[in-house]
This record gives sequence, C-alpha cells and structure tokens, in this order.
Amino acid sequence: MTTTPEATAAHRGEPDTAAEILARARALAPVLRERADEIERNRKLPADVVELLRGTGVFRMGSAREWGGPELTSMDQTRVVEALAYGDASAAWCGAIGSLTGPIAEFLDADVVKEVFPRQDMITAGVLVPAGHAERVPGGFLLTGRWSFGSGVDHSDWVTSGAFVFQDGEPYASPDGSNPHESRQFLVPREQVELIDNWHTTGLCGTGSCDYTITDVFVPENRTYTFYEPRGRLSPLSTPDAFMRMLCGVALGVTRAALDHAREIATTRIDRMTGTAWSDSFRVQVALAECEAAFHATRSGVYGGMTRLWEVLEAGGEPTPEERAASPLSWLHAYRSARSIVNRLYDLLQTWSINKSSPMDRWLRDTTTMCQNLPAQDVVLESVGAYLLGGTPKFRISLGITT
Amino acid sequence: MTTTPEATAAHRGEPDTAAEILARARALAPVLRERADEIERNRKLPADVVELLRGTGVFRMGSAREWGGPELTSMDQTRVVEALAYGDASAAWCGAIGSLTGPIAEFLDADVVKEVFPRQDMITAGVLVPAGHAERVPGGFLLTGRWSFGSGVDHSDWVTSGAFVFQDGEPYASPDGSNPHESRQFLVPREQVELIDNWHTTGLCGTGSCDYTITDVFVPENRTYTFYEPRGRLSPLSTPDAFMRMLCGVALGVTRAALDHAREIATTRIDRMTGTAWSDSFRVQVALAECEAAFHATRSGVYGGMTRLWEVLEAGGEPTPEERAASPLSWLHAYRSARSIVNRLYDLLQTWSINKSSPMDRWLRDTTTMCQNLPAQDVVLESVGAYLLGGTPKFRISLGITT
Amino acid sequence: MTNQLRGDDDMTLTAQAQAPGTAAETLARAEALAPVLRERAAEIEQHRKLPADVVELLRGTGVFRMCWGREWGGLELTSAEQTRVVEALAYGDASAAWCAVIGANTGIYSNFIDQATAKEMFPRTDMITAGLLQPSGRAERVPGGYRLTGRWPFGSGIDHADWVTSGGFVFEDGKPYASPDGSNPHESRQFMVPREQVELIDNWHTTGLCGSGSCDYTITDVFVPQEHTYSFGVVHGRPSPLAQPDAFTRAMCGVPLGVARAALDHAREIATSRIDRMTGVAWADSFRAQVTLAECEADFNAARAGVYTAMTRQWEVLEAGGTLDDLTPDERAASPLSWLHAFRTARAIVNRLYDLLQTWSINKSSPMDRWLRDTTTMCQHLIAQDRILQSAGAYLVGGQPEFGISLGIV
Amino acid sequence: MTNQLRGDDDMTLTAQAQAPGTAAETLARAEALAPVLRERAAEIEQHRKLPADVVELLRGTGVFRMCWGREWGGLELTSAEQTRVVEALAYGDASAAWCAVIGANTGIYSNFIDQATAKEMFPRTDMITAGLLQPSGRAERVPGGYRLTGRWPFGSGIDHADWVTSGGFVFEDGKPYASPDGSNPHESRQFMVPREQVELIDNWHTTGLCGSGSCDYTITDVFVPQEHTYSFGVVHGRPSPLAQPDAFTRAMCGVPLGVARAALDHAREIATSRIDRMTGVAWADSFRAQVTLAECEADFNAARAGVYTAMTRQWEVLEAGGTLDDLTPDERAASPLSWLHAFRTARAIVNRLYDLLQTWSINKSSPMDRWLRDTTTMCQHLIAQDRILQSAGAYLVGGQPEFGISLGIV
Repeated sequence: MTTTPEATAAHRGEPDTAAEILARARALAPVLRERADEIERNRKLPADVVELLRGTGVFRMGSAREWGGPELTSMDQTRVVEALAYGDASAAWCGAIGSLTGPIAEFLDADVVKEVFPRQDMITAGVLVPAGHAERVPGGFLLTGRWSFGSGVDHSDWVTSGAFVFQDGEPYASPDGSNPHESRQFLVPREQVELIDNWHTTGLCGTGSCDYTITDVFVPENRTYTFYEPRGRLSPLSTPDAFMRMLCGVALGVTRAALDHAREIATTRIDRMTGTAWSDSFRVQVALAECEAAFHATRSGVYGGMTRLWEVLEAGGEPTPEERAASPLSWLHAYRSARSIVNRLYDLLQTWSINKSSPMDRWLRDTTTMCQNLPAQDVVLESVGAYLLGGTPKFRISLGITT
Repeated sequence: MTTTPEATAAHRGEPDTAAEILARARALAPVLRERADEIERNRKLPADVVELLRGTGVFRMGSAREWGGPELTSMDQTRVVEALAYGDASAAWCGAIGSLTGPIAEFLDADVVKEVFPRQDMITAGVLVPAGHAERVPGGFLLTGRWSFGSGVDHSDWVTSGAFVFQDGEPYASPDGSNPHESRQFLVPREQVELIDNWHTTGLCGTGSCDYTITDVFVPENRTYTFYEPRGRLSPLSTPDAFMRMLCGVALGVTRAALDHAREIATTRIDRMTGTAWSDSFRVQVALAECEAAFHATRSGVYGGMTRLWEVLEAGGEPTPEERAASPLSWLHAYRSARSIVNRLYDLLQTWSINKSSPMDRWLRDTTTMCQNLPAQDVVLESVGAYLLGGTPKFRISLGITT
Repeated sequence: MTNQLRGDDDMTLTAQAQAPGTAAETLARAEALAPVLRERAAEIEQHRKLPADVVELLRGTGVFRMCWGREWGGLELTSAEQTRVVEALAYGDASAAWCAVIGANTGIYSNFIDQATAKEMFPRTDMITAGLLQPSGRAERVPGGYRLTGRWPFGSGIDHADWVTSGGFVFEDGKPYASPDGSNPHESRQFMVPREQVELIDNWHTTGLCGSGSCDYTITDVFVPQEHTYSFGVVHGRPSPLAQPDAFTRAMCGVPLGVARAALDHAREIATSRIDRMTGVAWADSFRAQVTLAECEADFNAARAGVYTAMTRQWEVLEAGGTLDDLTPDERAASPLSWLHAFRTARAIVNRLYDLLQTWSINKSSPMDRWLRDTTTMCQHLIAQDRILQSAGAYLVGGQPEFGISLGIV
Repeated sequence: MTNQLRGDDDMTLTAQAQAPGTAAETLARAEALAPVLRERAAEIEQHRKLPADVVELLRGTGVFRMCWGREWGGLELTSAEQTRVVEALAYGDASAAWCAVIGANTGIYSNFIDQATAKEMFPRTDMITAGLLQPSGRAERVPGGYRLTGRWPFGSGIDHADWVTSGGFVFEDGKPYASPDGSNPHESRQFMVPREQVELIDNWHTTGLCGSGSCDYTITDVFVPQEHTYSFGVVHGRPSPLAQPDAFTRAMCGVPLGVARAALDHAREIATSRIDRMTGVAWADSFRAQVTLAECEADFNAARAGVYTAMTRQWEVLEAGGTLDDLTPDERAASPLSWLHAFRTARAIVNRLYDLLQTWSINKSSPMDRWLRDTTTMCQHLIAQDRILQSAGAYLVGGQPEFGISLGIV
C-alpha cells in the first residue's frame, strides 16, 4: 500500500495546509494573550504552551512536502507568526524559532533527516553565530562552547550551534582555500546541552533565550552542515536568509494587537478634564491614523518584498540588487516601526499604559527588546548600504548571499 | 591730549557698546525683512545694505578695545546676529562673517593691524579651509588657488584664505617637525581676488557665497597667520572656535522670526472647512508649543554653553571636556533645530507657506541650506563623539583644540 | 542602472504619433520621456507652467487617455498601472507629472457627466481638464443651468487645459439652494467651463512644483448648462472601479514616489564613486552613507508597497462589482493613509539625502535642490495634510471625518 | 569621571546626623548618596516602594527641607538649586528621586495653609507630604470642616508620608458647592489628612518608576478641619517665589535630567573601552558610537539649559517681588514647555542609548533596562503629556488652556 506523506499527516490529524495552520494559530492567540503574564513570569514557555503551539502546526510549517510537511511559503509562515504574536510575542518568537527544523533538514543528508527528525513537528533551536570550538576527530567533531541568546532551547529536541573548526588545536582552513578558518553548524541532542539561567530582560521575557554550554560532545560529521551547501531540493527556503524571513511576523503581530487595543479603547473613552469623547479628539484621531499609516506601509513592505523574492527564487532566477536589499530592509523596518508605533500608542493611552495589567506595558518592553536582535540592528542598514554601493557588506547572510 | 580709542569711536558716532549695536541691529531688522526678496534676487548683498549693516556696528563688534573696538562677548555678538537674522538670514550671515576682522587682528602683529585695518568696521571675508597653494618666496609667499563658498567676499576689504605651504614646489614641513605639511592663512586685498559667479542655491541666496580665485599674488610674510599663534592679547575671542560661535545666531534669529510669524497668523485664522478658530485648534496649539519648547531649549543650550565657556576662558582656565564639547554641539543643534522647527511651521501654515510672498518659503530654504554648512554637518557630531570617547576628532578646531 | 522605474523598452519618442494601446506601452513611453523631462526641468521651473511642447510630449505618452474606458477608445488602466505611469514621469520632473495626473483625471470626471454630453464635450480621449474641485465659486440657478462666478486657487495645469472643472455653491434667487431631498442645506456642484471662458491670474510663485502653473483663476458670470455640471455622488457612466468619488486622487502619490526614487538613484550613483576628501575613505565604505541610503530605501520600499497593496486590494473588490463598503475599515482607511504616507515619506527621504550630499545639494545645478522644494510643496496639498489623518482616524474610531471624500464617503 | 553631577565633596554618609545648612551641602549629600541608591535600585524596584531606611537616607540629605523658608528652619533653596538636588538623586535612582521631590513639596504646600496650623502640623521641616492634587474625592461640608471620602490614584511615596494631601470637590447637603463669590460653580480644595487615616491599595505594578509606590489610596468619611484644607489660589505664608501655584512642579524635571545624565555617562564609559567583535574597531573610533553619543549630548545640553534658563529667569522676576504676569508670554510658557521637553528628551536619549548598546541593554543587570522603563513611565505623568503643549500653545495664541495651572494660571 502506498501512502503519500501528506495523506499520513492528514490521517494523524496534523494540520497540513497553510489555511489550517493559520486558523489554528488565530484560534490559539486569545489563549496566549490570557497566559502572557504567566509566560513572562516563567521566563520560558510553560510545557503545555509548547504543546499548544505544536498543535497549531507552527513547528512543522517549514517542513518540505517530501518529508510529509506542509511546506508553507515564507509569506504564509509570516502570517502564522503574526497570528501567534497577536496573542503573545514570546510564544510567537519560540514558535518561529522552533519552525526552523524544516529548513535545516534541507542542509542534511536524507538518511540523517530520517534519523534525527522522525516527526515533522520536532523543535530545533540554538544559536547560529559561531561561538563554539569544534575539534576534528575521527568521524566527526568534539564540540565545546558557550552560546548566548538560545531562545526556546529548553523545550527543543535538537540544538543547532555555530562553531569554528580546529584540527590538532589549530584553525582549520577550507581545503579549497576559500576560507582561512572554517565554521559549521552542529546538531546536538537537547540532553547534551546545559542551560544557564540568565534570561532576565526588559522584554520578550518568556522566550527563555538564556546562554547554554556544550562541553566535549562528539558530533558525527553528518550531523554538521553549512548554509552554503544545501543537500535537499533547492527551494526559496534553502537560501540562508530564509531563517530570518518570518521572524518579523512577531513585530507585525504585536503592532496589530496594540493598534486594535488602542482603537477599542479610543472608541469609548471620554477625556475626564474636558469631557470630550476620544473618538472626537484630534489628538487621538491623528495619532491612531499616523500609526495605521506607518503599520500599513511597513506590513505591505514586508509582504511585497517577500512575495517578489519568493517568485524570483521559485522560478530559479537571480534577484536584482534592489530585490535582495528589500528583504532585510523590510525586516528591520518591521521591528523598528513596531516599536515606534507601540511607543506612540503607549503615550496615547498615557497612565492607562503603565500598569502591568495593561498589555501596552508588555508590548512596549517586547518591541524594545526585539529591536536589539540582529535583524533590527544598524549592521543590517550598514550591510545593505554597502551592498548597494559596491562596498563590503558585513552581514551577508541577511542578503542571502552565499558566494 | 590723550584720547582713548573708545572715546574716539564714540566721538565719530560709531556704536561702541553691545546695547547700542544690538539696538541698531533690531532697528534694522524690519528694513532687511522688506528687502529680503531683493537681496535674494541680487544673489549678494546690495551695496547700500552693506552700508546699513556697517551702520549697526556689526562689523566692528569683535574688535578689541585696544584698537578702538567695542569687543563684544560672544554672547552679545550672537544676540546681534540673531537680531539681524530676524530681518534677513543672508544679511545676518554676511554680517557675522564680516565681523571676523576683529578676531583676525588678534593673530597679526600690531604694526600690520594698523596698516591693514585703519578702521575697525572694515570687512574681512574668505575661506579658511586650506584649498590654495602658497609657494615660499623671499619675504613671503606666492599664493594661487580656488576657494568655494566665499560668503560676502564681493563687498569685503580683505580676503583671508587657507593654503598649504610649498617650498621649491615641495610640501613644506614645520621646522619643529610638528606638521609634515604646513598650512597658513593669507590676507589679500579684495582687488587681487577674482570672483566666479556661481552662487545659485536653494537658500541663503543673498550671501554671494561664490567661488573665488587668487592667482600668483605675492603675500608678505606678516600678512599671513595661523590660528595656533595668537599675537594679540589672549582673550576668549582668540581661540580658533571663536570664529564660528556667533554664526548660529543666524539660525536662532530666523527661527524666532518664523515662530512669531506663525503665532501671529494663528491668532486670527479660521479653518475654512470646519469653522474652528486656529487659536482653539489642538493641531495648531500643540504644533506651536512643541516648536516653542524645542526653540527655548535650543537657544538656552547655545547661550548656556557659550556663557560657561566664556567664563572659564576669561578666567584663564581650562574648560572641562563637557564644556568644550557643549559648544560645537550647541551650534549644530541650533542649525538643525531651526530647520526642523521651520519645516514644522511651514506645514502648520500649509498652502499659506508655499507662495514666494510668504517668508516661510525663504526661511525653509535658508535653514535647509544653513544645515549644509560645516558647523551643522555630521562631522561635528563625529568629532565631538570621538573627543569624548578618546578617539581622534577630525574637526578639532570646532572644539577649540589647538594642540 | 539603479533606476527601478526604467524598462528595457527603447522606443523612440518619434514613434509616438501612434497612440499607445496598452498599459505597458504607456509606461514604456513615460519611462522614455523621463530623461527628456529631467533635462528640461530647469526650463519648466522657470516657465512656471508647462511649455506647450512639453504638454504635447506628455500627450504622446498616452497619459491623458489612461483613465478613459475602453468604450471611449481610452486605455482604462487600473489605478496601480496609472500610478506607475505617474511615477515614471515624476522620475523625470515632478511638475510635469503633477500636471499629467491632473489632466488624466478627465476620464474619471466623464463617469459623472451625462454620457451623451460627455461625448460632445470630449471628442478625443486625450483632452485635458483642470481646475479646483473644492467649492469656491457661486452658481446662481437660471433657466437651463447656472451663472457661475468666482475665484479659485491652485488651478494646476489650467493654462493648457481644454475644460476647467470648478466647485461652486448653488444659489437660487441669491439664497443658498438646499437639495430637494433635504440631504444638503446648501448644495454644491462641479461646473465644467471651456478654458477660453476662464481668466488666469499670474500668481504661481512657490517654493516648489514651480512648473505646475497652479495659479488662481476667475470665472465671471459664465452660463453653464445644467448638463455641464455634475456631482461625485451620481454616476452616469458604466460602473467601474474608476467611477468612484475617491478615484481622482489615487494616482497622485505616484508623483512623490517617482521623485523619491529619482533622488535615491541620484544619491546612490554619487555615493558609489565619491571619496571623502578629509579622510580618503570611499563613501561606499562609509557607515554614514551606507546607513543613510539603506534607511531611505527601507522607508521607500514600505511606503511604496503600502500604496500598491491598498490600491490593488481596493481594485480587486471594486472590479468584482463590490463597493468601498465591502472593504474592511482597515482596508478602506489604508488608501488615503497610504497616499499621505507616500507624500510625507518621499519628502523625508529627499531631506535626508539632501543632507547626505551636503554642499553638493545646495546648488541649483543639483536636482536635489528642486526635489527638496518640490516634495516640500506637494506635502502642503490637501492629500498630505493632517486633515487626512484626522478623517481616517475619526472614521476608524467612530468620530466625524472632516474630509470624508478621501475615504470615498460623499 | 564623566559624572557632571558629582562634586569633589567626599563627605561620608555618617556625617549626616547633622542637618545640612546650605544648598551646596544638600547637593553634596545628594551626590554622595547617588551611588548608594544606584546599588539598591534593583531592591527598591522589587520592593515597589522605598524601603524605610532609604527614606531615612533621603531625609539625611536635607532634600525634604529644601522648600521650607528660613523662618521655619528650612533651607529655602531656589527652584534651580532644588532641581540640581533632584538631578543628583535621580543619577542614583529615579524612584527615590521621584519620592524625594514629591515629599520636598511639603514646604511649598505650607505657604497655602494657615500658618499657625502649619506650625502645629509640621513640627519638623523634614516631614513628608504625599498625595494626589487633582480633585478625585468628595468633601461634604460639616460644621468646622469637611467629611472627605474618595479614591485617588498615583499616591507616590504615600506609604512613608506623614500627611496626605488630596484634591476633592466640595459638596453641601449632597449638592455641588459653588464659591460664594460666584467664581467657581463647583469648588474644589486640597485636604490634608494624617497618613494613619488613609488606606493604601497595593496596585502599583508598572513598566517603570516601580519603586515610587504610587499606588491608589482611599479615604473614607474622614473629618478634615477647615484649617487643614487649602487652595493654591490663596497664599497664607510669606510671599516668595515658592508661594506660587506652579512651584510644586518645577523641580520634578530634575528626575528625567538626572536619569539621562546617568545613562549618558554609562554609555560613554562603555563606549570608551568596547571593541566591535565583528570588525575589531574600537567604539571610540566608530562613527556610529561617536555620532549617537554626540547627538544625545547635544539634545541633553539643550534640554537642560532650557530648564535652568527658564527657571532662573522666573526666579529673578519673582524674587524681585514680581508675579508670573510680569514675565513675557514666551518666558511664562517656557517653564512648563521646558519641563515637558526635559521629560521627553530624556526618554528619547535613553531609547537611543539603549539601542546603541544593543543586547548589552536588555539584561536586567544593565541599568539601561530600568532607565528605559523609568523614563517611559514618567513621560505618562501629566507634566509630560500633550495637554501641557495644548495649554501653552493655547495661552500663546489666545485659546483656552486645558491645564492652566502649568502656567501658574489658577
């Protein structure tokens, strides 16, 4: 009897379409909103929240059809992340990070994928920046290091970590001379990773993005990979920037939530000092409209650029410089606009914002913290500017440049 | 019979106090406002406007008491420039530039001063950036070059220009080894300078800040100087940053003028579409108040920093790093705030701003152009930042650093 | 090279004796005309209105035909296609593009006029209508029509127009005329008057958009037949996405978008080759240039995507036979907000790039000077005023919009 | 090293058994206390109100005595001197400084209270008054005074106060009580109630200023003798620059200024030694760090100079026996505008520096986290709201200020 993987997924009742995953994400959002305070205090996702996320299909949304996954486009993935972030930013952040399992599979050999990812809703987390030390040994590497900002590592199945490669204690150069000191990604079972309980932050408090260490763990050669050598089918998800594309959905989802919250309040509030309804107040009308204008442009920029890039990559084409540049610029713009809109709305609601019982407090802190994440940093602007001007981009992966 | 220079000046009816010069500048402002359009079209100050400026005493305000000048403090000088700029920015700009005669005299030998500046209301203009070539010859230099942005050169008596020194065609190093390629300032009579009619700009159109050339002109040794070797009495005006201090009065004066203009209009206008008086409109009230808040802070920052620096320098003290840094930062802040306030007010008045008959049009263009002047450029921020962080400032003269 | 608005089409200007038949062809012609407009921008500015031959060059692109339905022999471009054409022209010169989009609205006005009359008034679909829609004149009811008198400001492109459309309040026996159905205590309408019956006042001396000739004009006691008057509340033509009261403001934001793109390309071209004199560092390697340009690109991409996203969604709904009421409130508000955002973002970008280039910007020989003044001036148009924010905000929270027509609320 | 607020005085904390006698000494003690407050900031935040010994440390600086006149044994600092003390404390911790400036206003309130009564109520000049001035309660006239009932929000520092001052509307026989002179259809007054008669509601859980304990409080049917009530319209004390209705808001802006200075010094200290990991460039040589820090310094200098310039000018006029009406309109508006500008500028600076330090800011162990939350929260106080802009703007153009008291208009 032949069974297609999709049929299998459907048989198991797992969500296997964009529409279904998106619907489940939207349905989960109010639950996440209610539990946001608890998630924050827990400083990582409670175990049952992880299972609620798993139930939406978010962790499998990037898995390829041939593995039985639903293989959502980046646009659909972003919509799912937005929907979750409408409920809670930390949960959405971990949802997005955990969904990298599918894309990572594209960089592993097929037999390894079958071995490490028997299911498509397993969670891979970790830090890609090469902060570790990997000594070449027979059959693989001995990995040691400490990594910062390991969002969602605690509830993950596999941890992927970047490390520089050494041989006999010396930096290992690529055999073809292309790289004087090679770095790779290393896949390690969660059990072999130690967490350091140091995630105490302004916002995104529930992501559990603490430091972690790996000490002298043997990693077989075939559980290592680089983003420059996809081994699966080439797709718009197998370019190195794909990992960051949908993450800005967190910023968009939070902003939409804040806008809706402020609009709902503005519809009924009366100014105590003057007796004017907020719905008739120029201050309120203009602040809300400016925020809507900025949000609409920002969100359109994200989906417009992403759609165009997807079309070109899917057709096997080479994006123009402007098309490449538009992608990381739109992420950065999403994070920064989200924060500036949330700040503006926080001020609009004045003392109604400051209490912890108002979601504005959390959204302010979440968006501020998000803006410190690499895709929102000045280095993105610097790199894209350099790319467009013919200079040397520092952060090339954001541009999807692999050569 | 002994006559003090002050008595002489007073005898000739020339303004010799800050109060008198300021009063005359204020009295001239409405005249300048009326002639602003003509000044702009002329692309340099009409000859009689130069004489009107001379009559206020602005050109002599920086001259030392021992030369018969009124020796205004930088704060009083700035107030005079503000008052003139309330009338017209281009006239005030040329007034400020022309007033450098006094400070320059502090860098020349006394007998040379008597020779070149027989009167204290003579005008020196020119470009300090070393853009020329000065070949050492017996008794002096042969000067050749082309300089950009020579504001007010046309109506000047003397032109001062920066140039690199050469000997036998080779870069000339300071004998003490401190400077591998020396540069100096060269004082040349206006008649030996050729103007190039290329001042066609967005704003500050009436300053005549065109390029000029000097070709193979002999400059005696004693008509050259450097800002690192004051020869007159040391005073707060003999540090190299003194030349730029009062110039930001142009920005402040224009902004005050724009604020008063907008306030006057707002007091009487009725919104056609809604019938609301502008004086009762939240939009108008808040825009004006925000602009007043920004202006008040900016102006206080200028005078606060300048007063403190003056006190320290006058007492022969060494300013703290913060006191040094505050000075160029306050100039830059004045230019940039002026422009942002004028932009905001231009928008407040909407289509009433766009017509050439509204002064908002000129002020918008003037403040935009002013912001491209060196003291308003990013290089000031960069240099002050470097200075405060222990890096290497590029634009040290703005910090009054001579060593 | 970095001109995103340029196509590959190398059609020559001489080929334009033949009217264009498609959106692509119109866009290609607009793109081909842009460098010509750029070269003539200083002349256009000094002329304070479009030179006659520039009007003909615009006519040759087909821009004036783009809003006319196919049944009239028009091009019937979508709002998004129209905006792209306007962007392409503004890449060359803002004043020319401004007059183009104003004149192109003729096809939209025709939807609100008695169709037989419109066929008489507009024997060709490349004729030009200009004028001010806000009611500033006085129209006395007389048998068969009105006698119109008034003075209107901001008549962009009126000098080269065939017809002038002007808003006026209606009076009867010298008293304000109320709508018979009681809906309006003082009715106002649009009045179409042949250009020859309009007097221009030469008072267009402005910071920017100097070449648009948006001077005041007067009409004095001119008889306007009833059928030459119209109201945006009543559609006479075939129902279409362009037979909507907000249709004539949609493509205007192509002007700031085209100018911003032009400024971005200009600054990038300069930054690619310039070396900082003081330090010897290439601008291509300078944090300042990299970050400024990238920030401006980011803002531009978002503003432009916002415009086309809202426009495309609106068109989908209208083309399927829906009305503006079938949009969600967010979608409906997104249209005017995206226009305003495009105007204001374009201006902010041009300001930042002006500063990036510093003293290289201030000279009249640099296009930065003109773009700064153009974008500043266009931001004073109603479409970019706070009133648009007020109206959209009020609409979203249940207050009273001051200017409902921006939301298609007549 | 870069702490502009630190003097050279190395006075030890133990020396403070003796009350300070001069502005300089008070400032020196505040400066000496700042590092202690900084160390305890996390604890203060978690406590959600000032720990009792921190209150005593503040008392030891003399800050609570600074507004009392010399004839009371107070320090009688000028507004500018007061603000410097508040800055110095805020350099250590914003919540502590906030409670300090609130409590210090006791000396100002005393000017509006019957002087004999005030002497009974305040046997010492380092006692603390807290409470909410906006009328939120209900005071029924009864023989000899009022019976006060109500719930007030934002009672900063109330837990450690000796007296609580609360605004309330006056009623007589259950009906709104109008001023006998017809000036006010519904009178409101301030009511002084001993701390013991006030119930606190433990609801101060906020983004920032967490340690200020600004919780809601209730007063239920408490008798307040007539002489324990007052109004800012009637001065009972010696006329002085502090016997003015705007006096109690003047020094508050020392809190944002002190925090901004602290953040600037923190960022500068870090930037002086940090090396960019990716490129190996020292931050001291990085355009990004240089320009960000310099811009923030420029903004800070201007905002701070604006505050002291307006305050000094106002004091000159008032000390010479003038009133606020003797100021020019610009000078009068400059006071509240300079306060608002200080709050908003401080917050903008902290936001920019937070971003400058990126992931080094987000951890709770970095003071940037607290300063971000503190400045965001304090900007929601009335003193930094748009209403202040509205009021000053209305005053300048002849409209109706919503909150006249910010301009000293009672």
